[in-house]
Parts: sequence; C-alpha cells; structure tokens
Amino acid sequence: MSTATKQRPEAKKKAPVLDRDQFLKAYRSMRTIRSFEDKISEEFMKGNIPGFLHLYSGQEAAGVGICELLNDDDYVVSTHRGHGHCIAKGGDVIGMMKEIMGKQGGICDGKGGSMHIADFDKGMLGANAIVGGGPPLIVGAALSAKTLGTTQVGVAFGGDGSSNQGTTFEAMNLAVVLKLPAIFFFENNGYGEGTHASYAVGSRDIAGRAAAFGMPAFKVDGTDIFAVTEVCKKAVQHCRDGKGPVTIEASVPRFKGHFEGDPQAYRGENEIETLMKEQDCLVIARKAAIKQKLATAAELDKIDEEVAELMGRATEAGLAAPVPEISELMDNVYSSEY
Amino acid sequence: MSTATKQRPEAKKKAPVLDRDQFLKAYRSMRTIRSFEDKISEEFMKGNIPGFLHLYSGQEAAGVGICELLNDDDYVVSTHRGHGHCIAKGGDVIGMMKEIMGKQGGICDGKGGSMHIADFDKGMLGANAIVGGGPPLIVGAALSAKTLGTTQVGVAFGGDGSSNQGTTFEAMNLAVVLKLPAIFFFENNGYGEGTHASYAVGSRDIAGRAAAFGMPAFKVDGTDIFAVTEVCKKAVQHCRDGKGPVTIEASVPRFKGHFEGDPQAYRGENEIETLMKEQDCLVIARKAAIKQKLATAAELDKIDEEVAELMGRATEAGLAAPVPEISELMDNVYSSEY
Amino acid sequence: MPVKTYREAINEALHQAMADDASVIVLGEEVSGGAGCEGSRDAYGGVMGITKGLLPAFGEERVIDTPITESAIIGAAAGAAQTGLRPVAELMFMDFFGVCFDQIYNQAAKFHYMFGGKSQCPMVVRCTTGAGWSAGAQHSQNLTQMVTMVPGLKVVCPTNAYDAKGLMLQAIKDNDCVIFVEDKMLYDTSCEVPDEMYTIPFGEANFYREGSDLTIVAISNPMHKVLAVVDRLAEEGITCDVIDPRTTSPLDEEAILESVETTGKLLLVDEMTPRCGIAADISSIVAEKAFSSLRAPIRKVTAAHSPVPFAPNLEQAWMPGDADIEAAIRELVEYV
Amino acid sequence: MPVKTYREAINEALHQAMADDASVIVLGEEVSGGAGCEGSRDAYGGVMGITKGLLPAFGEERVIDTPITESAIIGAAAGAAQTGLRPVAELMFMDFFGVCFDQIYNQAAKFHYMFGGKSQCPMVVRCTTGAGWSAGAQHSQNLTQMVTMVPGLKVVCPTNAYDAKGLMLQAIKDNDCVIFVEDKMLYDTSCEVPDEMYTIPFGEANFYREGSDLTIVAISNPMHKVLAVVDRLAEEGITCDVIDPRTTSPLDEEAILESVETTGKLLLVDEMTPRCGIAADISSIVAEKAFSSLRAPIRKVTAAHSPVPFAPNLEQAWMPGDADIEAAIRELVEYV
Ligand SMILES: Cc1ncc(C[n+]2csc(CCOP(=O)(O)OP(=O)(O)O)c2C)c(N)n1
Ligand SMILES: Cc1ncc(C[n+]2csc(CCOP(=O)(O)OP(=O)(O)O)c2C)c(N)n1
Ligand SMILES: [Mg+2]
Ligand SMILES: [Mg+2]
Repeated sequence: MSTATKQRPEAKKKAPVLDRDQFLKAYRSMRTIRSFEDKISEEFMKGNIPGFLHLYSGQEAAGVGICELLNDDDYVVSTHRGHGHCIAKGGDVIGMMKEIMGKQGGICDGKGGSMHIADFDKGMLGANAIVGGGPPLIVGAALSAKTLGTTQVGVAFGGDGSSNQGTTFEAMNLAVVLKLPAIFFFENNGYGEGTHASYAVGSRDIAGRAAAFGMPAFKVDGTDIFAVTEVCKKAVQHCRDGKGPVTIEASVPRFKGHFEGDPQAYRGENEIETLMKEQDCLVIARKAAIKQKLATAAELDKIDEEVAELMGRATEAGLAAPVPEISELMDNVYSSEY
Repeated sequence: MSTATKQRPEAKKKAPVLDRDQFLKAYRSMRTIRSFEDKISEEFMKGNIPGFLHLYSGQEAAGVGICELLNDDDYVVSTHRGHGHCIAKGGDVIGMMKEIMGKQGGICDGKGGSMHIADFDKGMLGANAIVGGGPPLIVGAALSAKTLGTTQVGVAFGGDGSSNQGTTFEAMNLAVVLKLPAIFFFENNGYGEGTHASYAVGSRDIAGRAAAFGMPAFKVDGTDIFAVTEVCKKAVQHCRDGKGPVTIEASVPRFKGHFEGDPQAYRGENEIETLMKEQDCLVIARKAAIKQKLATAAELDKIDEEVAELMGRATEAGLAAPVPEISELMDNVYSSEY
Repeated sequence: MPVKTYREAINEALHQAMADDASVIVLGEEVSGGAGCEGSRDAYGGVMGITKGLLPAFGEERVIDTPITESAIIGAAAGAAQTGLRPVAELMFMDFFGVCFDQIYNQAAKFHYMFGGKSQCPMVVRCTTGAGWSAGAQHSQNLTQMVTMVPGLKVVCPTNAYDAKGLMLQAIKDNDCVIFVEDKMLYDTSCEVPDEMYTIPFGEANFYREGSDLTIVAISNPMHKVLAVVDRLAEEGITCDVIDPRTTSPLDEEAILESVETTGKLLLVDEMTPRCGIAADISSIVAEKAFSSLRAPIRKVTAAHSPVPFAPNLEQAWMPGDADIEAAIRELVEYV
Repeated sequence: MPVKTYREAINEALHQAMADDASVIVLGEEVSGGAGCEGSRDAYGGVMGITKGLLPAFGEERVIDTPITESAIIGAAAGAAQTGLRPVAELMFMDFFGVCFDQIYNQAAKFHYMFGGKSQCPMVVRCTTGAGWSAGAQHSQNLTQMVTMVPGLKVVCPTNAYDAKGLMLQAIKDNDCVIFVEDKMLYDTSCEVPDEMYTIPFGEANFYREGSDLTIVAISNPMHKVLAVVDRLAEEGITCDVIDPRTTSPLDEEAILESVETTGKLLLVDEMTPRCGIAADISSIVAEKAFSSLRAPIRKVTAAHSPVPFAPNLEQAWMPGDADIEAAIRELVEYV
C-alpha cells in the first residue's frame, strides 16, 4: 500500500497510446504502404505490372494500427486489397514487389500476384480474391491457437462490402460459439466497388450486426492511428485472455479507384480531393505526433526519405528480376507425392 | 364526429385475434398436421414409407398461425420439416400422402418425397433439404411481388439451426436492402438435429440478430395460436404495406426425434413427456377456445373425427396407388426442349 | 450488316429482351453501379460493361444492384423465376460458383424435376470466364464442366458476337436455368450482328470450317486459337472440320459424331483443367458411339492440371496454346 | 484377422490417428452430438456413427461440434490446417458441396500453389455419398467428379473396409487437402481389417479380379454390383480385370492402361450423372493413351442424366444396375 502512495503523480497519467518508438515504427509502416502503392501505381501505368491492382492508399492507419500490436506468430488473412496488410504485418517488400510484377523471387514465386500476396514467415496467411473468403480461414487459425494452447490471435480483414457475404456471418457465429481468439476487422471505406455501404449494408451498421452475434464490437476512426491503436489493444487483449472474438469497424477513406484504372464515375464531385485533404492518416499522424512531441518533422521526413529509397530499390529489383521458368508451372500443385 | 360517440362501448373492445370461424379453421389445420404426422409415423414403422421423415409434431401453431393469414397466391418456402407448412398452406393431403409414399399421383409425381413436398397451386414453393436453401428463394418470390406490383408476401420457414447458415443471413440482408415483402419465420424448437440452439446460435437470440440487419423482429410463444396470429398480423401487414421484411422467432417444442428413428440420446430425462404435457399447442388451443367460448369441446371433437377420417382415406389412397412407371424417369428434367 | 463487339451484342440482346418482355429483370453486383453513391448511377453497367445503359432505360425496379451476396443473388433469381419473372443474374466471375453453387445445382437445376414438373425456373446466370488477364487463380478459371455435368442446367458458351446475341435471346426465352458463359478474351472481338432480335437454338453446333483430315471441337476462347492454326495449316493442304458446339448442354452429339465418321480423327480443345472436362466428356461420347470410325487416338489439348498461375508467361504456358494445338493436329494427321 | 465394417474401419482409423498425433482434430455437425443439450454427449458420433466415441476419448477441444455452417466448417479446417493442425472435417452429405465449395476448390485446393509452396493444407473432408436410401435429389448425389477435376485436391473413394482404414490413415498423414468419399451403401459391409495402423498409398489401384476378356473400372458402391455380375459371368467362362482405382485423384492410369493393353476392351461404371463424370474422364485417358490396343467401343454405365428421383423404383432405375452392367459386359465381349 505504501509503495502505491509513493508513485509520482505523472505516473498516474494515462500511459500514451503509442510511445515514441512505437509511433515511429507505425509511422514508418504507414509510409511504406503509401509509397509502395504509389510506386506500383506508377509501374502499372508504365505497363510493368500485369493483372489487377486494388490499392490500400488512405486506409493505412487501420491495418497498421492493429498489426503493430501483433507478433510474427499471430495470424492475419487479407482481402483483394492486401498489400497494406502484408506490409503492416512485416512482409518482405522486395519479395512483394517481385511478386506483383510476376517475377522470380516473388514472395509466392510469381504464382499469386497482387490478389494473393502473402508472407507466411510473418503470419500473413494471404490476400484472398474471393470476397468473404478470409473470415472462415481466420476462424481456423484461431482454432489452432486455442487447440494448441497458445495466446496467438487471428485477424480477418474485410471491407464493408465483405460484411454482407454469408461466409463472413458464418465465421463470426462460429467464432462466438467456439470462443476463439479471432478479430473481425472491417475497414469501412464506404464502397464495395462502386456500390455504397449505405446501400448494401442492411442497418448501415457493421459493428452492430457483429454485436448481435454475441461479441464485443467497436467502431473507430480509422484515419487516426492513436484511436485505432487504443481500440485494438482492447480487442487483442480480449482475445489473448481467452474471452472470444471481437469485431472492429474502422471508417477509412479510399483514395483510389476500386482498382487501378477505375473511372470512378460513382464518386461525388471533389470527393477524393476532400478525402485526401481531410482524411489522410499520414498527415493526421504527423500533426498529432509533432503536437504531442513524439517526433519532429525532420525525423518524420527522414523516415519518408528512407522509405522512398527502399521503394526505389524494391522497384529496381522487381524490374530487374527474370520471369519465372516455364518449368516451374507444375511445381507445388501438391505438397505430398502425387 | 357524432357517429363516433354513438359507438356502443362493446365495439371499443379489442377485436378478438381469431373469430370463431377463423379459430375453427386454424384448429382444423393444426389437427390435420398432427394427424398426418402420426399417420405417416405409423406407416413408416410398417415399412410403407421410404426415405427420411422429419415430423412437425408440436410445431403446428407456428406454421398454421402465419399461413392462415396468407392467401393462396402468397408464397412460402419450407425446410426438410415441411409437411406442416404444406398442409397449413392448404396443400392437398392425399397428394402429399402419395408423394411421401413414392407413388403415382404424388404431388410431385413421386420424384420429390417428404423432403421436397410442395404444392404450387397453393403457393407452397417446396420443402428444401438443404438447410438455409429456402431464404434466398423467398427473397426472389418477394422480389417478384414487388416488381410485378402486387401485395403478395413471401414467408421463408427456417429452424433455429438454419439461422446460422450464411445463406440465411444473406437473404435477410438482401431483403432489407431491396425492402422486400419477405417474412423470415424461425421456428426455434431448441434443436438442430442433436445440437442445442443455446450452443449453436451465437448470442442465443435469433430475432436479435435479425433486428441488427435492420428489420422489425418479434419473438412469440409458438405454442399459442392466438399469440402467433397476433404477431403475424403485424408482420404480414408490414409487408403488404411495402415496408420491407420482418423476422419472427417462434419458440416451439419438437415432440419427435430429428428424424423418425432418432434415438434422441441427447434429450433430457422426461423432456419429451414434459413438453407433450405442457406445450401441446392443440391442447392449449382447445382450452383457450373453450374458455373464450369460441367453440365447444364437442365441436372440436367433431373436427378431430373428420380429420381422422380424412387421414384414413389419404392413407388408403396412398397405399393403393401404384408406383410410378419407370418410363417417367426422364420426364421433367427440363421444361423447354432439350 | 453492322459490326458489333461481343460485349455490344450481349448488351443489345439484354436491351431488346427487356423491352420485349416486362418480366425480364437483371440483377447482380454493379449491374448498374453507383447505388447509394453521390456520383452517377449506371457508373459501371457491370464490371465488364455488359449491362450498361439498362438502368437508365428500365429503371431500378428491373435493373437491381445488390450487395456482395452471391448465394442470395442466385437464390433470389431462382425464387423470382419460380414466381413469374425471367431474371438474368450476373455472377461477376465464373470462379464465384463456390459461394453460390448450392442455389445453382441443388436448387434452380432441380426444381422442375424434383417437384414433378410443377415448377419452372426460367433464369439466366451470366458469368465471365477464362484466363489471359493475369487475374490469378481465383478470377481466371473456366468451370464450364462444373455446370455441364448438372442435369437440369443448360450451358451456353458463345465464341462470337453473332452467336452471343442469338444465344442470349434464346436463353432468356428458355424455361430452364441457363448458365451463360462469357469468355473475357472475347468481349472485344467483333463480327456482323443483325440489329433485329433473333435466336439461335440450343444444341446446334456451328461448323466454323469444313475439311476432311480431322475433326476439331473447341470451346470458348480456344476456338480462336484453333481457327488461326487451322487456317495456317490449310496452306499446307490440311483441312479440318472445326466444330463449335455453342452449347455444352444440350450437346450436339450428332454433328460431332457425323464429322468423326467422315474424318476418323478427333481433337478436342478447351481451357479447362484436364480431369473430367468437356474435352474428356466429348471424347468419351465419341469413343462409345463412333468407335468404329476412329482411326487415331482422341487427342485433348486443355489447360494444365494446376491452379491458374499469375505470372503472364506461366499463365500462357498453362493455357492451351497455338503450338500445342498445331502439334496435336500434325500428330493426328500423320497418324496411320 | 478380425472382421470389421466399413463404418468401424473408418472409426478405428480416426481413433488411432488421433491417439497417434495430437494435431489431428475432428470437426463438423453432430460429430459428437448433444452439444448444449441435457442428455448425453456423443449422442450421435456423426449422423452415420463414424465419429462415435471420439469425444469421450479425446475431449471437446479436439472433437468439435459446430452449428450448421458448412462454409465456416471447411474454411476453419483449411485455416487450421495452414497453422499447425490436421483437421478431419465432416461434411454430412457430399450434396452439401454447394454451401461450402469455395472453401474447397478456391481456397484449400489452391493455397499450396498460389502461395508458391509456402502454405500447406493438410486436411481431410469426409463426406457421405450415393443413392439407394430414397433420400431424394439433395441427399443422394455422388459428386466425386466435381472434386476430382480440381487441381490441388486428392480424392479417395474406398470400396471396402480394409481400404477405408488404410486410405483414411494415409489421408490424415497427407499434406494436401483430401476429399474422402464414403458411399452410404457401404457402411455396413465388412471384411478383414487389421487392428494395427497401416496406410494404403494414393494412386495405386486394386485389382478385385483378373481376367482377359475385358477391363472394368468401377468407382464406389457400383463396384459391388460389378463384382456380383462378373462372378456370375465367370461361370460362363467370361473373365475380366476388375479395377478399383481407390483414388480418382491421383489416378492410377498405368494400371488401367496396362490392363486395356491386354484385354483391348474397357467398361467404366460409376454412379455419377453421365456428363463429365469419372467414367468419361477415364474413357478419354484410355482413348488418348491406349487407342491402338482398343478393340471395341469404350462403354460407360452410369446414373441417368437427371436429378435423383425419390420413389424407390425410379431411384433404382436411375442408378447403374446389374442388368445394365451385364448387358454392357456381354455386348463388349461379343464385339468383334
Ligand atoms: C465472392 C466475390 N464476389 C465479388 C467479387 C468482386 N469484388 C472484388 S472486390 C469487391 C468489392 C469489395 O468491397 P469491400 O469488401 O468493401 O472491399 P474494398 O474493395 O472496399 O476494400 C467485389 C465486389 C469477388 N472478388 N468475390
Ligand atoms: C446444408 C445442410 N447442412 C446440414 C444438413 C443436415 N441437416 C438436416 S436438418 C438439420 C437440422 C436443422 O435444424 P433446424 O434448422 O433447427 O430445423 P429443425 O430440424 O429443428 O426443424 C441438419 C443439420 C442439411 N440438410 N443441409
Ligand atoms: Mg469497401
Ligand atoms: Mg430446430
């Protein structure tokens, strides 16, 4: 008892959501995602990237906020919009760039591409091009954790659109029934392709629907890394404590089209400009950090430069890498003998 | 204004939920279902019925309560436990008996059987042996009504177990989004096969989950034909008024096994006896009706006798009917030329 | 006659069918696009642009944008088809069968039979198929065999704009559930297409070429690879019957069997994985019913037995290629 | 050696695999039964009784009852398989592929390839198949072809108790997603089955009979009809190679081709609908690779191209029957 009274008043102050090091790490991750997306957008325009690209630009604080609280052996499953989640989880940026370019040394040997980006060393179990494909899988990952008696958690990312898919609902229900350490993390960017969430989501309340399944569900401003972190801490702890699943609905802006090349005729006038001006999580984070004296502008600029340099290297490496050998076509169809 | 004051005090009393004729009709329907199920249970034991039987015994007030408010051109889709819904909707009992026995003159030509019982003349679009198969279909029937500008409604029956299937959730969401005249009618009999609803339903609240999709949702005692009728009137009116879908969760007892022959080791001691004693909707209806002077015991007994006679005829007709001709095997695979 | 793309031809068929019959509706994800948004409606007209202009012409009651909810989309179409409408549902990619397949093969396909002929399910499921866009393992599969095998379904896979229009109009008139398979590589191909409405009956093959050395049956986009190779080899004096079944269910067995009876040799080309595919299916029909005419092994050129790889060079190697087709033709022609 | 039923054999394999390897779990609807109920747990042990006794032996953490939620069951199994467990998921009836097929063919089947070999998905999906119980159009379908066609999946369809045990133990050890197909008509059949653990490798056919007039390949329950007919005809001096591939993927092509090379004639029997089925598939392989040995048309005896009818007499007519098999054998033997 007496030791408690000895505590200095400052110690009683609420601990900051992110300390300096944590913030700088999160900021670097967010910047890495933004720069990565900008870079591949550029290379896509030049014709250096095949297939479809769904960029994560604008949503960084959401994915980074939760992933910074996870360990390498915690699991995430992602969506078609998966680059950000992969980087946030610590994914190998150079391997990702090669993958997205369809090259040797790609993190999936060039077999997956943007929509199937993954980094199993970092617990990133893969982007998924089937909307609603991921949530049942994270239930399985969480089941592994529970069955094997670890404190790992699993996070299924999904969009507002994915929240309407039956597989998503089933996964939420099963996670509740089996009390699994699973987090259903919905990034509500307002759109499923060119359909607005206000049209497609019955009740217009993703978290509310999740809560009705019998789990805690939070809404959070996904442009604020501090707010996201705060909510996610509770969610992750809830899971690690064996109390069952949690849902988080983070509102985020989507700065780009549904896919690169999307003419976006469905957007409001000046909508994107306004979003970029008012809801850029990087700008918001910088301001807040400088104000809170967590970092100086110069420090953050330095990170930006380092990230830019890394992106340059990754792009060069990607462009320089050879395409896969045709002889690899039939490799890895099966793991065991066939 | 003056006419209003002229109203006699009695006229101000709440109109009875069911008048005498309505009650007698509902009672006859409930009794018909119970007797039908008893009869086919008997014939099944004798080896006269092939395949699987899932009996509706105990749940009669639920299906009858809603169906008595529907017209022939309103739609219902049913489940594997579909005899009751078919009879409640006015289905041809003799054709049903022949169908379930796999005979010529069966309502589906002997091609469907118990799990695919249907009567399209009565808007009964079929039992469905896939749990969760029906709700998307009723969304379509309700869409027809809306598109064609009628005031028809569609009712999808489902069990507590079916409430966990992704297709059910998808159907509820789509009905909300398109504001369709669809009623999701859940008969919560406590069990999905041998698994209890308290285990399988996250949140243990089917109506609550439905409400979170953004539609009115009611719970009702499904053993009380009056209570069911009262709630269903609201629901049907809501739909006919073009206000979108509604969910009803009716608690009912399941008197029999999941299927005929189910050893039911998962049941509590004396559970079925207690249920049959305390929750028999027919007994409850009789008592209430006699007390409210809607009918006399003798009148109800007479109905019971008439129904018994009908069942005798139906069974004889079923037993006497010949099996389908083998030449019918390939009939009706396609409707148009193939 | 006006020249139209495959995309335009299907779009025109939908416009005409909807104008002609008020019970025809279109539903699916982004079939107009922009629902609930501030910008323009009909923003996409389908992600492939096939349903463009339908919303302005026919309104929201008949051109229905949905959430991402394939089981409910297909189920709603089936339920609507049973109750008086003729829905054309869009399944954005054929790869998505997995999230709605019950409503296709256990429900829509079986109603008519299972209910003793008392229910009809006149609906069309449009779906985009095929590799070639580096769209990865879950957006590139041709799964035509998965529906062809299902009794109760009809399966249409047009290879040119003319057929696409006529077959779509037939599909919408048909009283069964029709799976309409659109190969993404064909959307921008074009040919002469009449402005007026016309139908092409199901189960009638089209002979793209006639010849005597060999019978070739090809499905969807690979047909065009076949034609290129065949036309090249014609200069060497090799001539082939090139048959497009146009519908895999019903299948015009007669046309194929008759051709094989004269040529004695058969090559099958499709872009499905090899096991239990259309190539295997037709091969087995011929090996059973025209065996005595056969003078050479029945050859199949299909995709590889693997998921579709992303890298463009691997994807090309995965698909049936010109070189594979040419080699198979030469091998068969030379076979004695 | 002790005689055990097919049901007991699979049950024993599951018991032994779970005792042997703590990462093996079982999940599905009613795999124990009684969850949340007042009565006894392990009330069913699976609706077919295959998982009986596992709950008492291994506890709720490893024998997991689920809601009715097939996509989540299969998806959870796949996710668990990627992260350290070896799940055996029960899909109560094979007919239910439709409500979970994405998790099978787009997810579990593709992970290893799509992620460049970095993910493994060692899981088993057990499912009951086959007609004969008047279970109607949605509970009687053999859909073995639907999974055989999918690269990345392995497909096992044992025809006797001995094979069932050995193949189940192999399936659980295997690092790929294995679909384990149990014909409901076989559960009560029995034969000698060793008590100890043993595995049967995939892709190795079993010769039930050897002979010279004809090669017969049959899948699942129809094998037993074939054996009855063949044994009867043996008295007339007709002898056949009767081959059970045991796994349709991988398929023991070699065994079949070698046999056809000696007999020159092939009959295929399965209980799938005829289009794009296993019969068609094997026929096409033989017509391509052993054409020069063939001395007669390749005959198929399959189910009819219709949904499975309910009425017992129609259902029997729908299935491949003894008479059909006998007629086909005689026709082929007499063919010159
Ligand atoms: C099962 C399925 N249906 C449809 C699609 C096509 N599709 C890809 S992304 C997308 C929109 C997803 O919206 P949302 O979940 O909000 O994610 P966002 O794109 O906004 O990140 C759609 C419809 C798909 N890939 N899979
Ligand atoms: C997709 C699917 N999964 C599983 C089954 C097997 N099954 C048939 S009825 C049933 C239980 C359904 O429970 P509930 O919805 O509560 O209906 P009830 O039987 O109580 O009327 C199950 C699991 C099925 N027919 N379809
Ligand atoms: Mg979105
Ligand atoms: Mg129930």
